[in-house]
Amino acid sequence: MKPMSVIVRTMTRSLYPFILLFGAYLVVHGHLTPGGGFQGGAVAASAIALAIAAFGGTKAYHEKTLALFESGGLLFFLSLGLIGMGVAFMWNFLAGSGSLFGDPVAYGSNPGYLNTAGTIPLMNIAVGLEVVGGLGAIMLAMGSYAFDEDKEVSS
Amino acid sequence: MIDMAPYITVAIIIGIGLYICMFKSNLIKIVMGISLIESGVNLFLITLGYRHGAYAPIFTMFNGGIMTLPTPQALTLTSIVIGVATTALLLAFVIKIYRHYGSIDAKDARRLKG
Amino acid sequence: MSFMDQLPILIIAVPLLGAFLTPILGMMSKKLPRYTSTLFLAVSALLVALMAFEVYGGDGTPIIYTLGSSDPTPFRIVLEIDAFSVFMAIIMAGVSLAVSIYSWSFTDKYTGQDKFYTLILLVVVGSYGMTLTGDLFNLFVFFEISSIALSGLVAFRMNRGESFEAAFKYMMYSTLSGLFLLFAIALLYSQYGVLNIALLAQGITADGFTPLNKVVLALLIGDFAMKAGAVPLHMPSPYAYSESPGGISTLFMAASQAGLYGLFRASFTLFGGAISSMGYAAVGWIVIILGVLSMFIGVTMALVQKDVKRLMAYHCISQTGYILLGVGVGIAVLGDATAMDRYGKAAIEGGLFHTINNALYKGLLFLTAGAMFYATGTRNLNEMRGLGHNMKITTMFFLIGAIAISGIPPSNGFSSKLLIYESVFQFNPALSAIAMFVSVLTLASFVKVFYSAFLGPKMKDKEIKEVPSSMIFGMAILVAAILAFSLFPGLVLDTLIKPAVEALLRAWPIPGGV
Amino acid sequence: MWGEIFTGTGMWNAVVFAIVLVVVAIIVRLIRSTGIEGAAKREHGGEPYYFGNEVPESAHIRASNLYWGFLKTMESYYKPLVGEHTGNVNDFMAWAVLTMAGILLLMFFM
Repeated sequence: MKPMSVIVRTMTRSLYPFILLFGAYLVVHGHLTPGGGFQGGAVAASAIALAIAAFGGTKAYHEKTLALFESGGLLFFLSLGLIGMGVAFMWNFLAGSGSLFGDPVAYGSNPGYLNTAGTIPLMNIAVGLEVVGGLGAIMLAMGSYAFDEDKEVSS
Repeated sequence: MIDMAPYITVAIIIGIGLYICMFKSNLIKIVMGISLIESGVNLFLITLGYRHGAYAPIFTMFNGGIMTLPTPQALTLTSIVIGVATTALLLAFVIKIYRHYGSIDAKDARRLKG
Repeated sequence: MSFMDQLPILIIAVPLLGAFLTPILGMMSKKLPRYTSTLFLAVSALLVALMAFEVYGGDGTPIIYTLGSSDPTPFRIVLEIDAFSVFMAIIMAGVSLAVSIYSWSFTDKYTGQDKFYTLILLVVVGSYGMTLTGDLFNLFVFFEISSIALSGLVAFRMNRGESFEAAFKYMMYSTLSGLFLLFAIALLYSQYGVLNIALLAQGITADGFTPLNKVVLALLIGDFAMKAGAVPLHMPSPYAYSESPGGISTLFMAASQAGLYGLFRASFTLFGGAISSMGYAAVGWIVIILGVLSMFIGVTMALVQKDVKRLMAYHCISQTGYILLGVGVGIAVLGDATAMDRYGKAAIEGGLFHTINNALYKGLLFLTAGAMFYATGTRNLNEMRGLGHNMKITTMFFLIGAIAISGIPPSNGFSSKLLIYESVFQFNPALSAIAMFVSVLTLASFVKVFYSAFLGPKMKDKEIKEVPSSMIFGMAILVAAILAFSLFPGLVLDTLIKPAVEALLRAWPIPGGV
Repeated sequence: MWGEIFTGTGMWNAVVFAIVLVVVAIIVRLIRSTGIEGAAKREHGGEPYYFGNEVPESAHIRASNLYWGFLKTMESYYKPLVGEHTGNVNDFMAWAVLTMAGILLLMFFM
């Protein structure tokens, strides 16, 4: 398929980082506001979809990188669960510890402090990475079908 | 009566989805039918946790009063994630069937029978 | 907390870890994934064995594991494991190990082996999760994991359109059944506000069979029967079985038995209290009707097939019918204590014994069918003959499997079928007669396969060789289990089956004792 | 003990059966050993008898032609049954919904 018009391509170029940024925001603030790993990851993956549609090809992306994102994110998630095994699988060992994301959660209406909730933000980041990888791979596969590229994406 | 509206909507959406799955022969439409059923079930789950005039279940924005149940929303989110996976997989299969058979009609995609 | 306390989650976490490591390892070397994934499966099988010792050695109360906290409450994600859960997990552990070893040489010709083994591990995760969880929603999630991974495996041979067609049909069906399951869970949640099976069972027992609960149970039976492939909900499974590559048919069957797990869990642990207090036989009869239909239509459809794997797939449906018949009789007499003691327990024992036997001999037969395909390059029985001349070991394995599935003494199939015949005879003689007739037809159709594929003059146009040793080894695992089960049915029944039946009939304790 | 199962009305012992099977096999072997040594290894020894001619390829009946009589007799049963497995996704879905409805009906009216 041919690339889309110059207007679309220019807009895509300028919007692309902001979509990724918004996705990252949703991921990182998952424990404070609606959002989280999957939603943020899906938003970020939509940037990939936009780029594929606007530039008419999937050559800018490598399937291997995305696959690495996918397995790496899931491994990170699972290892977070396994580290908590001292008490129970998925035990929140960082909450209230005072270290990374370890501040106690304030009660009542507040603007939300990022440095709380223990392993939950870390897990959100892991899931976000996984979803970008997974959905990106789906976009890539579908894109290469749609544009009839000879490269066969097998994920 | 107005309380029943979501449930009626759920019934209608699931009914339409089942109708499409049973009577439309375009494979893409069948996938859309499955997606509709899924949306109906998700809507049902969400409706279960809803209370009139309740807050959204966000801890930092909450100061007294009633909150809607967060559990059904978590369940819905999970089922949406699963739905994305199934829909993507089904559509990929449809594309591949089209590649091999040259048709996305359910009446043609039946080399396996008997 | 000690290592033994963490066992339940490790059984699920180890294959999951393997599934995510496999693609990364696959980037390094093409052959590495097959060995590492087998290693992960072996480790999880070992963990299942340890778990089995713990559960079977205990006093029968389920082991409860809470995720994310050391104090159990029913509102957290809870794993609840009794003898029946472990029983189903043992089946999956044994079968998956045999399948992964068998696939070493079978997948030699294919690309994308890392994905193949990732999907196998995910199917195993789904089955373990379904059997070990104490939470209905988790059951749904693992149900979908196993369905999605399975349909990915069915479509693994990407050069054939038929494999995509079969995968699409199977995926449609499993998605629909998953949505029915979710709807049933939502209906239960709307009434009781919890998802924990033990708490739900308590609420349902107190309420009895309200119309809403009837709808829930109908939906649960329907969608688990879809997963297990009972007639008339079997439609896509023969095609999916026959199109999946090699050993995957075996894995497929073991994963379908997780559907049987769900069905039995729903009708005993979840609704058992309500059924027995109200003496409600309709549930049992629905399961019996599904069972008899599966048995009869499955075997008669198998007789006319000429695709060897599809023939075996129809037999798989037919054998599922036996299991449903046995356990269905048990459900039907759940409210009748004297009948339960006289023949109900024996019927459930027969059903569960048949579940593990079916996994063994049906798994073996699917593997031999894969070997036949590997050697000849076709699944069409019309184009095969005289394989027995060169494939002596496969022929012998096929014979053992065929004898076992037809219920010829002294095979393990005979033991479990005898239990089903005699107990069902006391419930309703006609059902028992149908079961015996189906057994005859099973033998007839396996005689057909044996005659047309293994006997006769050699094939002229092809040089037939015995399959590689890893495939033989995979089959030999199952053969050894079949022989052991054949010789010592009493031992298996006493140590493995009876505690599982007792666990099914007993109500689950609520986590944290609320 | 290990080989025994009790079904409530009867019992079955696999070990005894296996021992009997082995004994019978030994007896069969003994009877067979009274025959002429190496008869099967002679010229045409193990081959089937086909009117003194060479066994043709077509002597092996293909899988589709086995049980022809049975299938011919049961044609009125098989025709609708095989015809119902259309392979059409729409029909599959219809079967699923119909069965679900059937289970619901049985649940309410039985």
